[in-house]
Order: sequence, then C-alpha cells, then structure tokens
Amino acid sequence: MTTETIQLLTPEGERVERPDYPLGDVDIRGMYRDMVLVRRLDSEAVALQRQGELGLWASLLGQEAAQVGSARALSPRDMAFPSYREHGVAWCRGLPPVRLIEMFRGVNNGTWDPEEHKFHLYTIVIGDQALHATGYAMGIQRDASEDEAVIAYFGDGATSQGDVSEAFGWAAVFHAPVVFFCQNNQFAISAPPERQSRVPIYQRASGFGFPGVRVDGNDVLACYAVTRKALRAARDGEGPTLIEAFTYRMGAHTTTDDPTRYRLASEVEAWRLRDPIERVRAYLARTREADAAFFEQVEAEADELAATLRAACLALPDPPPMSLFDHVYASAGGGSGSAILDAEREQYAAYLGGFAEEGAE
Amino acid sequence: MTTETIQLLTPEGERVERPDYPLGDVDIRGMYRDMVLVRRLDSEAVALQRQGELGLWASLLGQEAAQVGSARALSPRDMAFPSYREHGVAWCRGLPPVRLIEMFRGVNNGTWDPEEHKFHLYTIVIGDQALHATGYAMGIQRDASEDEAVIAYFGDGATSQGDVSEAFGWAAVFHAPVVFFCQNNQFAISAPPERQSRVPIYQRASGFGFPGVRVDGNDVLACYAVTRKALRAARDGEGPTLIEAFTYRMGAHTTTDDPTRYRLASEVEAWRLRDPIERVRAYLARTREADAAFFEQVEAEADELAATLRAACLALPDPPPMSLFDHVYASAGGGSGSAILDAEREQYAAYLGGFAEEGAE
Amino acid sequence: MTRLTLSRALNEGLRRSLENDPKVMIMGEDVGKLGGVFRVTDGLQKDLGEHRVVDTPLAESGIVGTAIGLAMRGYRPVCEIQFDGFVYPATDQIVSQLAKMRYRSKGKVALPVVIRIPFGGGIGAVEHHSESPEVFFAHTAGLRVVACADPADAYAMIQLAIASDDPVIFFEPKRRYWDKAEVDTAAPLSAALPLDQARTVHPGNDVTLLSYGPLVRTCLEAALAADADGRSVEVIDLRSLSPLDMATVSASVARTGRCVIAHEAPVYAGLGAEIAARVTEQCFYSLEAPVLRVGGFAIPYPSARLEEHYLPDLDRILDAVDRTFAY
Amino acid sequence: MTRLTLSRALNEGLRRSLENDPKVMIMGEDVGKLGGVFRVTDGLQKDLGEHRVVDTPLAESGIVGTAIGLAMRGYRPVCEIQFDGFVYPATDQIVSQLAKMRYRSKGKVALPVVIRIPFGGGIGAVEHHSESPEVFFAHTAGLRVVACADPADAYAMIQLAIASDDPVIFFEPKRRYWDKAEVDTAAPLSAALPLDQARTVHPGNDVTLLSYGPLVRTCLEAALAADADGRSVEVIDLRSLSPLDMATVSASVARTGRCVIAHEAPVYAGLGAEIAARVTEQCFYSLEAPVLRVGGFAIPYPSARLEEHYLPDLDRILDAVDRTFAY
Ligand SMILES: Cc1ncc(C[n+]2csc(CCOP(=O)(O)OP(=O)(O)O)c2C)c(N)n1
Ligand SMILES: Cc1ncc(C[n+]2csc(CCOP(=O)(O)OP(=O)(O)O)c2C)c(N)n1
Ligand SMILES: [Mg+2]
Ligand SMILES: [Mg+2]
Repeated sequence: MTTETIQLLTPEGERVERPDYPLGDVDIRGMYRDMVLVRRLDSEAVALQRQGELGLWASLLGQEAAQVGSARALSPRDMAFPSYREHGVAWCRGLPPVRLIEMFRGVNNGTWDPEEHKFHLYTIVIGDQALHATGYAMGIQRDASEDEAVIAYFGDGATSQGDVSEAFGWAAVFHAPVVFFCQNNQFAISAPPERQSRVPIYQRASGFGFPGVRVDGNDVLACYAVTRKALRAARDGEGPTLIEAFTYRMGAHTTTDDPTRYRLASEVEAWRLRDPIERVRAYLARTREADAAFFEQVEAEADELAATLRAACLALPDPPPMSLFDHVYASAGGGSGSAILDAEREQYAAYLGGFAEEGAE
Repeated sequence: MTTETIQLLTPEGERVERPDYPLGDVDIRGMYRDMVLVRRLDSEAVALQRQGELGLWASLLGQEAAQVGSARALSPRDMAFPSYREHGVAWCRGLPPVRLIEMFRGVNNGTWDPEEHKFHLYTIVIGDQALHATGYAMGIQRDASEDEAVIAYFGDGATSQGDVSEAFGWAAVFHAPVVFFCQNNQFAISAPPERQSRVPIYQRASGFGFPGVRVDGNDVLACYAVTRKALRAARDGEGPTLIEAFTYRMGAHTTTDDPTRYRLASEVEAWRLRDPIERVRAYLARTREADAAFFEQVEAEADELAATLRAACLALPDPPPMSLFDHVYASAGGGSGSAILDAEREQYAAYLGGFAEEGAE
Repeated sequence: MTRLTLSRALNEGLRRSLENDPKVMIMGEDVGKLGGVFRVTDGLQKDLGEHRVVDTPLAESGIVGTAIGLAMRGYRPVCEIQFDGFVYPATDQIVSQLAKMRYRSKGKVALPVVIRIPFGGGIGAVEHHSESPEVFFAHTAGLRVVACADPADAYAMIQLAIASDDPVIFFEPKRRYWDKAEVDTAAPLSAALPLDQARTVHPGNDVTLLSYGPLVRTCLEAALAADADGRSVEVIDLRSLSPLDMATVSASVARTGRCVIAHEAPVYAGLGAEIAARVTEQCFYSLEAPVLRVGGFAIPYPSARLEEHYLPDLDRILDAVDRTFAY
Repeated sequence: MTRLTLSRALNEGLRRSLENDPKVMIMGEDVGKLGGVFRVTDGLQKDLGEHRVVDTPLAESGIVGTAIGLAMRGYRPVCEIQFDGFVYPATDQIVSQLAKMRYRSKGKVALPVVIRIPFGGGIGAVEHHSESPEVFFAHTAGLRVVACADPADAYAMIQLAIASDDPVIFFEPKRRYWDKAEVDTAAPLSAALPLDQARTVHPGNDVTLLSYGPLVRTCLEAALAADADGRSVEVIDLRSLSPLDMATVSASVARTGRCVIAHEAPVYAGLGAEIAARVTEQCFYSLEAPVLRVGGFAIPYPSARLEEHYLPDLDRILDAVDRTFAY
C-alpha cells in the first residue's frame, strides 16, 4: 500500500489543487489568526508553568494546523471529544482559555459544560474518550438528528489502546457519525509511531471496514478540507472515518519531560522548516490576501491574549477546602448524596474548625 | 475488497488445486480419523452433560475440520493457546480427553501441564489468551529459537475485545512468531459476525500491517495447508498471520443455550450439506484411499473412545475439600504461602472436624 | 400482586422503565434477540425495538464506554455484563470515567448509567462465572453500588437505579433468579424503600446478622433455625453497599451487642471489613464480641465440585453466630 | 553503604536482578530510551539491551497480558505501569489471569511477574496520577501486594519481588522517589527481611500506628512529634498488604491497646478496614478504643490545589491518635 498524504498548501506556501477535497468558502486569514493566537496562548502557559503558576502544561507547539484546521471544519452543533492537548480545538470552539489554565494549575480537574461549547472535558486516560465519542454518536443516531456529527481526538500512542480499537469496531458496526482524528505527532512521550504500528496509522481503519486517510498535519487547509469531508460523510449516514494528521510535537511531551533523552535536535530542526504557521503566512503574503498591518494586528492580539491569560491565571482563587466534598453524587438539599460522605464532611469541618479555634485562642 | 476463501476440497469431496497452498505429505486418513473421533468425543460429552455428569459442555460440532486441520499443521514444538471449545486441537496435541471432561465436570478448572503437550489451559475470558500467545511468541524470539511458533485460537466474537486488537498490534510491532486462528462459526452466542465487524474478519489484520486470509473452515485440507504456511512464515521471522476459518457452529453455544431463539433451522440444514467430515469421507472413498474396512474401524475406535471416556468420567473422584487451599501461592513446607490463608485453612479444618466429631458422637 | 421469579421481576421493572422514559436503553451481549442468558431482558427488544435494546459487540469496555457517551447525550443506558467475571475489562471506564465524571465536571456532566451484573456462585458454573467483585466498586467513590435479594425488591430497585442520576452498579444474585415471590407491580415507585437504605428482613434481639444479595435468603433460613433454638437473630439486608446505611445497622447492633456479616466474596479486604470496622467504631461500648465475618476464603473461586465448601451456608453462618456468644 | 534516592535504589535493585538472572526482563511505556518518567529504569536498556528492557506499545492490558505469556515461556517480566491511574485497563489480565493461573493449573503454571506501580498523591499532578488502588489487588487472591517506603527497603524488596515465584504488585511511593538514605548494596539478599513481613520502624508503648508506602515517613514524623509530647507511638511499616503480617501487628496492639491506621486511599472499603476488622477480632480484650482509620475521603482524588486537604498529614494522624485516647 502506498501512503498518500493529502496536502493543499506546501511548506513554501504554494496551493496544491485537489478537487476531491474542496475548501469551500474558507477563511484563511481567520485560520492564520487562530493559529498565531493558540501558539501564543500555549507559550504563555509554558511560561506560567516554568514560573510555578501551573502544575503542568502539555504544549501543542507544532500541532496548530491539525487542531485549528480540523476544529474549523466542525459545524456549531458537532461535538468534539478532546484528549488533553487540544488547546487549539478548545480555542476554536470558543472555550475561554482560562478554563484550561485552571485545570493545569490544579484548581479543578477541567470544569466546563461540554454542551455549552460543544467541546467535551479533557480526557487524560489515553483512549477512553474514543468510546465516549462513539456512544455520543450513537445517541445522535437515536435522536434521528441529521446535521450533527462527532469528532474524537487522540494521539498516535492511543491507537495501541484496546479501547480505541473497540471504538473503531463499534463505530463501524453501528455506522456511527464519528470522525476519529489522530494527531500523529511522532511521539507517545518517548515512543515513536513504529512502536504503535507496523504500518501507517491511517491504514488501521481499513481492517475495521471504514476509510482512513492521511493528511499533512502541518497544513491547515488540508486538515480543514479532509475533516470537513469526513464530517459531511458522517452526517450523511456514511459512517466513520479515521484521519491521521501527520505532524510533529515541537516541544516536550509536557513541561516535566526532557525530549533530549530520546530525540535529536536535527530532527526537530528539519520539522521547523515545515512550520504550520509560516506556510500560511507565506501564502497570505504572496497572494496579498493579507498585508503587514494584518500580521501586526494579529501579533498585537496575541500579546493581549497572553497578558489577559496571565492576569486571569494569577487571579484564580484556590478552591475552598470544603468544596472537596461537592459533586460526588447528585444531591438533594444540603447533603452530599451519601450518608457516609456526609459524616466525613462533618468530621473534617469540625477538624478544620478546631484549628480555627486554636488560632483564635 | 473481494473475499477469497481458500478451499482445497469441495463439499462434494473434489480436490481443488492450489499450488500456493501445498499440502506436502499429508495424512488424509489420519485427519478423517481424528475428526470422527473428536466428533464422537464431543457428542459423548454432550450426552454426559444431559445426564447430569458434567456441569457444562461447549460443543465443537461442525468445527472439526478447522480444529483438526490447523492442529495437524503444528510441529511438536509449536505452542497452542486455545479458547474453550478447542477439543479437537487438544486431541491432536495428545491431551487425554478426560482432562477436558474434568474441567467441564467441575472437578477442577482445567489442570494440565501446558508444556507437556504444548497445549495451554483453556481460557474462558474472551480474548485474554491472544496476548498470552503473543507474549509467549516474544519469548521464543528472545530464546532465538527458530523452529517454534505459536497459534492462538479464538472466535469471531473475540475479535471485538480490546485485548485481541492489542495482541494484533503487539505481534505486528514485534514481528512475533504467532498465528491468530479465528474460527468464525457465525455466532458469539446469539450475535452474528456482522455485530462484530463491518467487513470480513480476516481483513482486520491488514490494518495492523500483517496478512489475513480466509479459509473454508469446513475443509480440513485447506485449514491444514493455510495454517502450515502461516506457521512457517512465523518461524521464518515473517511475523504474524490472521487466519479466519469460515465455519459454522452446528450445535448450541453450550449445553445451556437454546439456539432456536436466534437462528433458523433452515440455516443449520444448509450448513449440514457442507459437513467437514462427509467431504473427506467422500474424497477418501472416491479416490479409494480408504475402504469400508477403514471406515468401520474408525467407527469402532470412536465407540471405544466414547465408552472409555464415559467410564473415566464416572470414575472421577470429587476433589477433597481441603484441596481448596492448595496452590494459591508458591509454598514452601506445609504452609499455603500466606499466613492469612493458613489461618483460614486451619479454621475450616477445625470446623469440618467439628462435624466429624458430631457424627462420631 | 403477581408471583414472579426474580429474573421476571427485573424484566418487568426494566420494561416499566423503558416504557415510562424514552431515554432509557438496554445494551449488552445477547440482551436482544436472545433476551439475555438469564432471560432478564426477554422480549424487550421485540417490543421496544432495536434502538432501545441493543445487542452489542463482545466488548465490555465498549459497552460501558459507549454507554457513557450515550449518557452524555442524554440517554439512560442500562448495561448488562453477562457474568461477574467479565466486568474486569470495563474497570477502567467504570473507575476512571463513569465514577469520576460528575466530580470532575463539578456537576456539569451527570452519567445516569446502570450496570447490571449477575453475581455470586452456587450454580455449578465454570471459572469466572461465580465471582463477587462488589468491593472493587464500593471502594470507588462516585458510584452507587447496590444488590437486590428478592423479586419484590428487585422490581423496585432496578427502577430506582435507572431513575437515579448517579451511576449505579446493580448486582443481581444469579442463583436466586428462579426464586419466586409476590410482587406488587401496581405499587407506585414513590412508595418503594429508597435505594440507599437497608431493611430489616427479620427482627431479633440477640445478634445482628448482615448480608446482601444471594445470602439474604440463607441468613433468613439461619435466623429461623436459630429461632427454633431460642436465639433471636435480627437479619438486615443491606441493599446499598455504597453508600452504606449505617444508621440502620448501628441502631440494631447497639441493641443486640453482637454482629455477624456474611457475603460470598473473600473475607480478606471484602465489604465485611468495612462494615466490621465501622460498626466497631460506632458501637464500641455496646459490643459484647468482635464483629465476625463469614465469607469466601482468600483463594480464587474454586471449581464447581468444591464450591459448597467455599460458599457460606446456613451452618457456617450459625457457627459464626455461635462464636460471637463465646465472648 | 551508599546514599541513594528511592528511585535510584530501585534502579540498582532492578539492575542487580537483571544481571543475576538472564530471564529477568523489564517492560513498559518509556522504560527504555527515556529510562521511565521517574527514571527508575534509567540506563538499563543501554546496558542490558532492547531484548531485556522493552519499550512497549501504549497499552496496559497488553503489557500485563504479554508479560503473562513471557512468564509462561520462562521469563520473569517486571512491568512498569506509568502511574497508578493507568493500571485499570490491565485489571482483567491481572485479576482473571495473573492472579488465578497457579490455582487454576494446580501449581503447574507459575507466573513470576512483577507489576511496579508508582502510587499515591502529593506531587501536585493532574487527575489519575495520584491514586492508591492497592485494595483492589489485596482483595484479589493469588497476588502478593507490597509497598516499599524507603530506599534501603526498596532496594531489597524489588529484588525479593522479582525472585518470588508468585505475581507481585509492587507499589512505589512516588512522592518519596527523591528521598535519600543509606543503602547497603553489598548486603546479600538472603539477609533481607522477607517480603511478607512487617517491620517496626519506631518502637513505642502507648499506641500502634500502622501504615505503608508514602505515609510511613509521615507516621515516623508523627511519632517523633508525639514523643516530644510524652506519648510513645509504635510505628509499623506493613510492607506486605497481602498477605498481611498479623503476627507483628497483633503483638504490638495487644501490648499498646490502641491502634491507628493511615493510608492515602479512601477509608471506605480501603485496606484499613481489613486491618481494623482483623485487629479487633484478634485483640478484642486488649483494645482500649476502636481501631481508628485515617485516610482519603469517599471522593475521587481531588485536583492538586485541594490535595493537601485530602491527604492524611501529620496533624490528621496525630488527631486520630489523640482520639483513641478519648475512649
Ligand atoms: C492509559 C494511560 N496510560 C499511560 C498514560 C501516560 N501517558 C500520558 S500521555 C502518554 C503518551 C500519549 O501519546 P499519544 O497518544 O501519541 O498522544 P500525545 O501525547 O503525543 O499527544 C502516556 C503514555 C496515560 N495517560 N493513560
Ligand atoms: C470477556 C467475556 N465476556 C463475555 C463472556 C461470555 N461469553 C462466553 S462465550 C461468548 C461468545 C463467544 O463468541 P466467539 O468468540 O465467537 O466464540 P465461540 O463461542 O463462537 O466459539 C460470550 C459472550 C466471556 N466468556 N468473556
Ligand atoms: Mg503522539
Ligand atoms: Mg463464534
């Protein structure tokens, strides 16, 4: 089997014509802007982590095109199930970035209403969300809703998890309207994709009986067009598609990782030449779809976003201790929903109260 | 994709030439004999269960060719990992049938030394053994042993389990010398294969990067030749193969199942025309490779086997109560290997002793 | 009032839930056409349709994982795990996702999923068909874990579980599926005992005997035998294993001064340990004897021909009751 | 004697096992080139080779399942589960296969597999990285479950675990990985305390304080603080969570008359329950107070900014000690 990679924009910023992957009325300037903003958001978060303000951060550096391109292909009613690195998708769905910051700061475990922005909570256990996405898509079928689909994000490493294969099987058998979007960023922490699969990842789909396609993950136009087509197929009752976005994790796995232990600087340099933002900038400049003022304005917006985000982060209050006991169960009245937990809560409140009294003495 | 099914013997007993699947020096009479004997063994076990002598039995009726053909392709050093229905494989590996009977009688949970006959214990949790087989094959690689391979048996239903997909992935990535032999008997209890896969099962392998092949599972010669070729490839360092033996479960799922609830008698009848034993008998008779005396002798052997098995079953002693506590841990001396368990054992012995005393009073 | 088996009572309860709420669904292996290996879902697919009663692929993690997704979409899936020993492939989805989602999201995502598990031994089965894994789930915060013991309660409890906005692990005593009793299918659900309360099934004064699921009947038989010997045993069916109704339990033990717990699961780190520890904390000055536990040994479930020695029976339970009087 | 961190001590112990027995292998995610996310396997692949130290695909069931196959072939795999919260996908292979194989086969198949799990909280991590799932495995017959607490013991225990012919679930206190202490790497393994024995790490007379893993250090600190207040606390590091060394525990409690257990896992149906129940049975007449438990609440592990309230610390442990004197 040959590995064809769908590309609509070369690293040099030249458009490649692919009538089979139409772009429609695409807003390339908007895509550029989103990518610049999320990159900035990301680097600000890395900085905040370095300064001790966040417990951890998983950088998306290098994956902006894969995330912005695919997310922009979603209709407002489509539902996205992210892994833990999809800050660019979150951005495109309109989730306030501080929601992500809260989670990585440790203020909460990722607390937003998934239906509000049609963007689900982050999932940290690798692969689990692939089944949730499939189940959600089965719900869409039961609602006989024809203009909704689901997208599930996961990494190259996730494809080894049994749950992801189970999701492939279920989605195929039930013809569920779900697009599996795998960002192959060449690493599962230190492991290369060859450790997860003997053949290119997009080919996994064929064994389950649905189409798989590889797209240049650093090409925002291609990611957009390929995802759009797959989502349409899903909404039209044609079942699932697996998209492998071939990209590269330019940063560390997370802020606690040291990638120099397992990869060469030269490899990173080679990928820098395929930067997802540069090629769009080159395209916009060459075609004069954008001028210097536009680029400057986007930079200014990015600076502002970063500053706002930093301020919001620093202003985040720590959660009150007794909130520990909230939302374990559905509860009526003032109880926690569990008599056992009520007792623990009372005891702990009394214990904390004891310190307060001591302090008062 | 087209579904090509390898067949070397038609249902009418005509040989089909397939130079790509050579038979070598094959003992067709021996295969016939094995199939007749295991069918008889199986029906005797069903009878024993009906008479209350076994707790349960999973009948192989209809799957004799898939099991005998594949098992006969194994070299003495190859290791087989069965599911729970591979009585025909057990037979070909030389495992005394009473070992299987013990387990289904409830005397034990399947107690034989897997290395003695190169036939592992039955595995009841669907799919688990696929990973064991893969790990064992990785051990063969580490031993740098070039004339050993592993075969893992499982059903069509098992292909939905995450563990089986994980095994496919691992075997492919590590190029492990393992053959996955899936008996697609058209049912996972009541579920048809369409509930497990949108495409023919053998195609699953391609997505993981190794070959898959469908064989007529009621054709013992084809099962033999296809398995033999796959095992050779495995031993030669060419990695795994998935074989889908397309067959039919003529009986109930187990003796507790009522298949009339979910399938038509007419379907069963249609498959009866493709009986795996009849076609070999027809072939042997037509080619005069066997005469009436041979067939009679095999019947006589089968009768004797059944009688011996029944006698052995009825003679099985119940395990002594205190054997409950044996072999939980490796133990030195008289202990169980656990002080906690020692205490329970002592207490229970005293408790039983109390009854004995009461009785003596 | 109709006389129903426990299996049938569950079937009627499921049917009522399916009929009353179009969001309720049933999913699992062989639950549709076959009606489940224990016939608990018999006839439901035929009457409610394939979208409501779904025969799934053979994958327990898939069943729970997609049920979670369906619940996120507003459905109320009732999953069947065919046998206790096959719930383990779904552990990750249950422990890491199902149990934690409400807490994680600060109440924004509710997952009203019920996982039905036929559990326990005594049916002469092969390996993995007789397990009692309840403590795994009881230890997992965010789940409700309950066990039914008789037809009438099973009928109400399954409906209460489905109506609960929390995930519920619902254990069914498989060797009691064919026990028959009167069930009032006309009674309103609002009249049923809440899901998280224990019930005293036999009042007594000398010792408190706690159990749940299949052993409730055995404990009742033990209490009757003890009555005949002039010893008054109070039997409590815990029903909810997490959270635990300690109010009912402690009130009884405070009165009787003695307590025995029986379950099939291994005693070692089993649910009885929690109950014993808690009862001792709450009734320290009333206890005449340590809380004694009767249960499985610290061994894997044995083969069928040995299970009578493994399973706590009337004699072993009475032996423990006797031992509490030796203090 | 060398001063080593706990992480390094494990590394040295693993290295010694790899060097002494060609059948020993290490497998897991990122254990090779990267040396593990906590560097426990640092340098081992480089020195022993890719066949001995295997970077696996990202699949925990696969890791344990293939380790079982390798063990059947005569190998002694040491699996690393990267974090506690990621062991659940492997539950089925651990509970249904690894734990039961010896019993199933009546001793014909031994599975000397070690599963290393960095566990517990206190490192400010995101969700699923701070769990304490030990009781799942302690309840599962056929497994040995142990936890190390300090560098010297970790060095010996990992080697003992690898040498054991039983499957061992080996818990490592991740927030203590960087604790340093003297380790005698020259001492023969035969001199080490057997894997299934508890050890008294601080002798005392007034109350017995039991723990394991990360809280052993906290308990020692609590004992020192109590000493200063004139209260003599005996601290026991349980080491083996299954089987439990009740001889050591009961002897201590019989002497002190009071007992407190501390662990990070939720108290509800946690290991402390078993210990409390058992201690009460065995020391009923010596107990001056009920056995008290300090541990996590019946909630999912909270986010990092709340974990200090969740984790038992010196104050909460001393509070429980105090409470046992109120009886
Ligand atoms: C079940 C599980 N096992 C292990 C981990 C630890 N872990 C976190 S991220 C990661 C690698 C994931 O790689 P990939 O799927 O390619 O996603 P990426 O991080 O590259 O975006 C691992 C092993 C986890 N989170 N979940
Ligand atoms: C993990 C697991 N889930 C459910 C079961 C119950 N069960 C036993 S056999 C079976 C069907 C298996 O079908 P298949 O894999 O096709 O094998 P066959 O019985 O047809 O040989 C099921 C669901 C099981 N044994 N293990
Ligand atoms: Mg990756
Ligand atoms: Mg089948």
